Amino acid sequence: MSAITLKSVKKRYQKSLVVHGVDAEIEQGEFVVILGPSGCGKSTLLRMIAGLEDITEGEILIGGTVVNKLEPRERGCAMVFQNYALYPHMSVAQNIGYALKVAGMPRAEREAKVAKVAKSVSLEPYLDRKPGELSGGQRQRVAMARAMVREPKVFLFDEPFSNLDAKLRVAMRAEVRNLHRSLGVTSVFVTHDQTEAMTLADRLIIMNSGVVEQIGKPSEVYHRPASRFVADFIGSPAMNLINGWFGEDGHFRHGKGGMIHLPSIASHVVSRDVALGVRPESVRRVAAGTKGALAAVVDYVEELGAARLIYADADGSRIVCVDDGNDALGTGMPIHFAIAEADLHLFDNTTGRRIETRPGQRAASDHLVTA
Amino acid sequence: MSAITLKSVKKRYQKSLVVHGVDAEIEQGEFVVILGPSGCGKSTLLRMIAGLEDITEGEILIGGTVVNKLEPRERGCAMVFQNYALYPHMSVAQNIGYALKVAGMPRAEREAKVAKVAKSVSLEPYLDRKPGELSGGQRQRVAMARAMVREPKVFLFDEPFSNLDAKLRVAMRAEVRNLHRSLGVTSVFVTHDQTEAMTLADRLIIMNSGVVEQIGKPSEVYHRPASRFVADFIGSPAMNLINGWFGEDGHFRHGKGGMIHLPSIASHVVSRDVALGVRPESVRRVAAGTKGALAAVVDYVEELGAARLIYADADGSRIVCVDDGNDALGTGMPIHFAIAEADLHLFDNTTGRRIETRPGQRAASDHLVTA
Amino acid sequence: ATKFEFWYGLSGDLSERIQDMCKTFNESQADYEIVCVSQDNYEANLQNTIAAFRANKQPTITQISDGGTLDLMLSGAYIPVRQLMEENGYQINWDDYFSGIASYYSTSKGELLSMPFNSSTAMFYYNTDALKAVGFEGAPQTWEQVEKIARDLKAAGYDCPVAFDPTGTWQWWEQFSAAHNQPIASKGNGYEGLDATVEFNHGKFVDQLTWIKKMYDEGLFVAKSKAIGETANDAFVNAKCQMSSSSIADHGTFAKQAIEGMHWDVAMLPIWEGTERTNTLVGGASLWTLKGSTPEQYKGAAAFYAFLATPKQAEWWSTVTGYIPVTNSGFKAMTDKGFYANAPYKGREQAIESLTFTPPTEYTRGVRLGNFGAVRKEVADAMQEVLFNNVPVQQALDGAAERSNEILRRFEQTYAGQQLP
Amino acid sequence: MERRAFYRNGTLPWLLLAPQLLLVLVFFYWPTSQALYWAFTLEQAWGGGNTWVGFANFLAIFRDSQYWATVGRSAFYAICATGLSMAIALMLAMFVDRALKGTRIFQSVFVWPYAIAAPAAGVAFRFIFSPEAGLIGSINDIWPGIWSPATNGWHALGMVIVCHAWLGIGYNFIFFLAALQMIPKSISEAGAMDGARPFQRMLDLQLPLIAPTVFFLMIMNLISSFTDSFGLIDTMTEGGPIGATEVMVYNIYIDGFKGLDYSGAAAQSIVLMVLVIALTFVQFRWVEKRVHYS
Amino acid sequence: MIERSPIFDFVTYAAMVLGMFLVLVPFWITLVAGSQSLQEVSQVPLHLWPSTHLLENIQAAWTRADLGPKMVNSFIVAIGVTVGKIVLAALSAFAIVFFNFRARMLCFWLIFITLMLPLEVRIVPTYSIAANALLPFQVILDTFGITGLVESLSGIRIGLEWNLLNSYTGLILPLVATATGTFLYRQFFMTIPDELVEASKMDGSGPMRFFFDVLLPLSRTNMLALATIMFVSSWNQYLWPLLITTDRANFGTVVMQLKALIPAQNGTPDWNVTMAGALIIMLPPLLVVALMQRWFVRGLISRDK
Ligand SMILES: Nc1ncnc2c1ncn2[C@@H]1O[C@H](COP(=O)(O)OP(=O)(O)OP(=O)(O)O)[C@@H](O)[C@H]1O
Ligand SMILES: Nc1ncnc2c1ncn2[C@@H]1O[C@H](COP(=O)(O)OP(=O)(O)OP(=O)(O)O)[C@@H](O)[C@H]1O
Ligand SMILES: O=P(O)(O)OC[C@H](O)CO
Ligand SMILES: [Mg+2]
Ligand SMILES: [Mg+2]
Repeated sequence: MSAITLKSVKKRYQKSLVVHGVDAEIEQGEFVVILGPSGCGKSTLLRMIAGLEDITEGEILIGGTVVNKLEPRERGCAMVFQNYALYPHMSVAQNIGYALKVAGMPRAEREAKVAKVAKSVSLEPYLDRKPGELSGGQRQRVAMARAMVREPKVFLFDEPFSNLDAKLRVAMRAEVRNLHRSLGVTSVFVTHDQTEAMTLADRLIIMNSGVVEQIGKPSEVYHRPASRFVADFIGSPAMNLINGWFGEDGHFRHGKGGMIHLPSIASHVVSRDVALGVRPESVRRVAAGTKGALAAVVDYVEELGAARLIYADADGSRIVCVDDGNDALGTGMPIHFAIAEADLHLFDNTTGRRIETRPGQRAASDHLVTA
Repeated sequence: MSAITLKSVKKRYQKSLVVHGVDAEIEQGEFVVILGPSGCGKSTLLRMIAGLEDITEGEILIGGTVVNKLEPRERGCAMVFQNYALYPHMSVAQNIGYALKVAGMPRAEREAKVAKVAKSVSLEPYLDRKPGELSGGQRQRVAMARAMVREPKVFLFDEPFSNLDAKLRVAMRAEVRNLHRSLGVTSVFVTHDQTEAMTLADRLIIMNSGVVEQIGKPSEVYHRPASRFVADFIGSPAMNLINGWFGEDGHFRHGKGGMIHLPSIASHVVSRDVALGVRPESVRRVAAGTKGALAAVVDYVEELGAARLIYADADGSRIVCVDDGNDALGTGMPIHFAIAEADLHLFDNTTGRRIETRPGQRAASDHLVTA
Repeated sequence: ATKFEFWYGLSGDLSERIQDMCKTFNESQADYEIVCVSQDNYEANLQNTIAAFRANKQPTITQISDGGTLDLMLSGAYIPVRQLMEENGYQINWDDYFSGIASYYSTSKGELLSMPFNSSTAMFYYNTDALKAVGFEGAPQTWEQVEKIARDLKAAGYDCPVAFDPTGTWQWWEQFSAAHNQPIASKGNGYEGLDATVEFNHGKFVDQLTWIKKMYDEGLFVAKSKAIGETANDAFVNAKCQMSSSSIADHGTFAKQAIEGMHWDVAMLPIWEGTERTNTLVGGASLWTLKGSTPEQYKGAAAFYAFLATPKQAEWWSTVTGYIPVTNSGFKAMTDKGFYANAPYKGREQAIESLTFTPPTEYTRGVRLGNFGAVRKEVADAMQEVLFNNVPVQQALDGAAERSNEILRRFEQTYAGQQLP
Repeated sequence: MERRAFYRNGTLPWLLLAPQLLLVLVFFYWPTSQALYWAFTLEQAWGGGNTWVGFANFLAIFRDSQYWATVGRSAFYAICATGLSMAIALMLAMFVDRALKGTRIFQSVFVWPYAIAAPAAGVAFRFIFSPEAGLIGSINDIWPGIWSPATNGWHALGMVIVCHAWLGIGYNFIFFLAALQMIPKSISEAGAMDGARPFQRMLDLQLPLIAPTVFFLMIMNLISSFTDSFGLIDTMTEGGPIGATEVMVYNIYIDGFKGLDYSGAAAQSIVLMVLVIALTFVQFRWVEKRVHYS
Repeated sequence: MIERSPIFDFVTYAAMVLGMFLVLVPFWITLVAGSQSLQEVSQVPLHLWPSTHLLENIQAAWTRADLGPKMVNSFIVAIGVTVGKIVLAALSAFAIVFFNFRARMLCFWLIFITLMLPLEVRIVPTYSIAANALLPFQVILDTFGITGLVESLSGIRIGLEWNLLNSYTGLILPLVATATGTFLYRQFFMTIPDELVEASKMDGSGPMRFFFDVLLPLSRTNMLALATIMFVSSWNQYLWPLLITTDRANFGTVVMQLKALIPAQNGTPDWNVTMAGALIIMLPPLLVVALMQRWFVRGLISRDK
């Protein structure tokens, strides 16, 4: 039995539908991250699970029970809010213990429990402080302790790190991971930061404008994006997506007269309006004369330190390549790329969905794309 | 003659010295980025150039003239602020034209100029809107147009992209670059985002607590960080910095009894308290038996999509490695690394400065570090 | 024409009469124009006059009631009327003024400081229909009679035998004391020095208030005032209350306002059996000429006073209001004309009778107390304490006396070293 | 953080401030210093002069049991009016803050009393409470004489207090509502997740979080009960019956303007000023401790 | 809102309706009584529904309290005070917030303290200043012997006098100083980001230019809020006009006339006329508040503490 089941869950505000019927199963103990651009409905979905928002249509089940009509307190979820939502007038101990107090737990028992939880997130020295006297990371920890103390069936996180600075974020990420590892509680985590999502998730739910684009493991999502949106959204720098169509001759035509010979793929998709995708790190620079190399012209170069990004123009289509070379490269200089066919992705521009071109997954292949 | 010259510029607020005597020359048409952690005095320095802040000590020259006593408007600088600082009650056109209006330019001439500048940053359709009705990127463009319209001698930018989301930031970065390329105006750009800094700068000024740590080209700064601070600050994931000391036997001792044999370097620095630095992407995994490999134990792994980060423990020192392997790796598993000696950096922990171990620059070398 | 101002403390019907009078004056000559401004009541007029004086914006003439006389005397802010009239060439026979009136407004040497104008005294009004209904003919002369009539009226189903204004210290305290020759304050009611102390907490007023309280508790006296929603005068003219005590000045107003078919009459204040009636105090107000005007304006003021003193004008004033004529000759002339012989003016002569019933005694020539308005308020509060809060009479009056004396001492200290003129 | 963008200009700020400073000096500081002076002298009503008496005026009022009665009455008035008004306003604000459908209409109406002049409200309430007419008068028809603000001091005081409280509802309501709306919604949501029901959330979360506002309003109401009561009392009871509604301000007016005892009134003014200043300072000390959400 | 307990919702509505009742009753009674005839209004218990005599009662009240000219006066005073306050407060707050000079906090406190001591507690001495607003300067000249000096030199005696009693100036001027307004503006000005000031500096504009081009347009809503508050409070002034107008006929305001409307003059308890009068006197500020509700509430909120 799944821990959480979403059955065609919809949410409508006044006239506008912001969640368009989401179906998903979240397993017991799983760490699921909902990822998507701002405004896509992530928070709304999470809040419907929490019971903070009415469900317009569909059903949500937690532990097998339909919770649509249950109050938040009856659902057994705990939530960590973006701005922590700590009670500013209560001490850390009171913040953590409030849920227990409301539940009517005797004082002694409550205090013991608060102390235990506080210890587990290293908050003991601060139990008597008010939230205002804590640093961002400490507050974050109080918010987590407050969620943990209730021993909920489900943890919900709504962009819990978005108010932290970059270094702290990385540290808190590790803490959440450890927490999940040690408690094993089913968790749903909302973020729009893909690094956070990739590094934390057992499985990702990628949303766009209220629609689920893909559900899968981080590597799956990265390596086999189910839609053009996912391909573009995941990965930085973003995947090169070249719009074009396949002729009967097995050539992919793009830009201002560009042609790439792709017979094995072409058979699937002759004549459709498609986008050919390749990750910048899968684009390799080759010497000028290399057989089948894709000729392009350097647009500009961004130095990243460890590597550099080469922005180039191949017959009117922009190609970005991650390069760790060291040679001087200037605007307008010719450059040549090679791309392994196995690294190619294909998307139908009309539906936005992926077109599967080979049955297996990411097989190592050195067959070079030829122009 | 330099466009801007800073001569031992100091800034004191009440008691605390926040800029400790900065010397720098900025060439005509150069794009200089001031980079440093929050609170290090970047903005203060920029604002002293702009004339928004008194100069406590030292001199600033713009175009060869000492400007210490000049009002902002007399210095010929234009500034783009972090939160844009657009006049909320004025339309885009009025915002852009305000400086001209203050300067008493006739209406017709002003309008023509505003239209021209608006066109150059593609703002024509929005000229009648108020800033509140614009997206972040559009506002950013208005702020730039406002700076451009005055045809200043110098552009000053104070973290102009920090309020934008990641995608827009990348796009605006390109726009600023193009702008600079086409106008060729001397620019000083403050940021604490290293990607931004690396990709934009002709030269970087790296600051820390009011002190300039290094001035140099991005690649210089990346490949030959002048101080431990710079080494740690530049690059993500950050450089591995292993504290230790050199014995007379040519071994580097670190952590809980770790030893690395580094005879060529050891000669420079016997017995000093130093930090050995190596970038995560320069740490290579090697097979278990490889000669001279550094043995470590996996701590945890972060999946990044394109690659993964392996956090490992080598005799009590943390080593991070960028790895594009695909094999299953779990906590506690043994792992082996190799590091090219040429990729090593050495810093004096007492002064924080770099210790130069070889005369030349970043020579390709395959001499492996051996334990 | 020279303009000058005259502020007065009357309102309603009486205010309109003053306006008539001012109009007559202005029309009677072309040299001066008097501007008459109502300040609502005597108290407000005194306060506003003071405020204006301090601000140098005072009128040339102001009307100050009996109680404010000492405040004016010590103010140094006035020009004695005698001096004014002499300087402007008017011959006035000052001796012609009723001695009770003159004694109130004159210095100890007998110099009249202000122009007597609207003089009155307290009277007892009664509804003859109601009294007849319980078999009483004529005017009640004694409080014993009043009590008996009240009881009979009550028995006969009259809700309100006597209207009692609990703020009406003037008729119920001061005039009561005068009629019974009781001291209001020591030192001849203050005439002999600023160090006088009040005397109302012993003597007949204590008994009187005790009696009033008894009557009130039995429902024979009914409290009527503005705060309560109906004044005693209104209750009387509407025949809701059958007896009341008020100024003779209201005689004219009553005549106008009494409901149709109601018969009423006026008498001197009752006295207790076995006591000797003495004269009552002159009430109303006099006109003071303030410093700070131009000689031209003073000429105008003098002309105005002279105009008031003309027999024709004095008679008109007495006719349209209930105020009495202020001179012996005036009174004689009107009596001779038979003015008092018939309704509606019949009965008003009793006010003069009351005022002149005996020659003024030490305690009936007037009251010379500083800040007397504040003292009146203390007594009014004491009367209400007794009536509404059941505070014992002696205790209430003692408290009021103590505070009144403090007021007097503060006044004495404020004008330390000054002598009564 | 402290503002750091300033203009530097020697005379301009003084020019800008001059009109207001002049007015304040002439109409506030001068009279106040005058009052201070009078409080130590006996000032003749007609302005003929005065004599220095030191602290005698203060001793006189402090010795006067009636003055203390006035002080006590003011305190009673202040506490009752403040308590009543704030309790009602707080309740209304809490319910309006729930933002149920149609709440906006209620919200607008609740502000209205703010617009009404105290004397105007006084007149209206005087009618409502008038024993022989109006609304409350009806009970005198059932039990004659049971309601009599003209003779019963407590009735009169109660009537004025109710009116004062009513007048304050609008102002208190706005501030309470603002304070409640400043509480991030997520705090309530966190409370809901923690299992607290709405009423419990009001008690445990909202109320403590608006404590600074409660305190601020308490002080403002107390101060207003010293000052705004004037117009009310003057139109409703004129301080009566028997001074039962004479609060400190009204007493100053009665003694000074009506009783012509300028010095006594000045001394009372000084006492009142000290009181108001003290309250204000207490308030400032507290307001510093604002709740910070984040 | 979380939790949709119908019972709690019901309680909420019930409480709000009760509150509405509480707030509206005085208004309603005023309207009802103001529209009844003398006979109707004297009935006990009162009929709680308006009758048809509103206009004639208003007419009666209008003439009895002479409301025509008083209305004009009230409007002159309220508008004068409102405009004055808005202007002075803006100027002062601008100086205090945007200029760095040593005495700025002192000036702020000098103005702010006046908030704590409203007119009511310093009635008597204030009156004498109204009689001669230049008195302080005269005293200063006298104490420093300048009067004597000038007199001995030129033979002219300096007598500064500016009487404000019975004048619009007197009704308006002393009320124009405004701690509340200055405070409100200060609070608002402090929310103006530094960068906006700096941007305008970079654009070359000086302080006054910044004030007019940027600050004033930006504070429009605050100005409206302030205007509402100020209009209401100056319309509702009672004690001050009571004190400084001995000439009620020409300089009285409507609120002062309320007392004149209370029955007692000739014994007829014509509360209907009184209430009709009260109604028209209440109306202008009520309308202003009702119409400006949005800004007014915002303004009060930022007035904060
Ligand atoms: N109470 C509401 N009324 C109307 N629309 C709303 C409401 N709350 C959210 N929305 C809309 O629903 C959409 C989804 O909002 P949601 O907060 O779920 O986005 P999100 O994915 O969490 O975005 P973010 O990353 O910015 O938090 C948005 O377009 C938002 O404007
Ligand atoms: N007006 C001021 N008064 C006192 N200290 C100040 C002032 N302005 C800045 N500082 C201090 O000077 C130091 C440098 O500030 P600055 O704003 O230049 O930092 P920064 O490098 O721009 O940081 P950030 O990246 O956060 O903008 C900080 O420690 C700051 O606290
Ligand atoms: O009503 P009057 O004018 O007779 O005056 C009554 C008393 O004298 C007032 O002090
Ligand atoms: Mg969200
Ligand atoms: Mg900065």
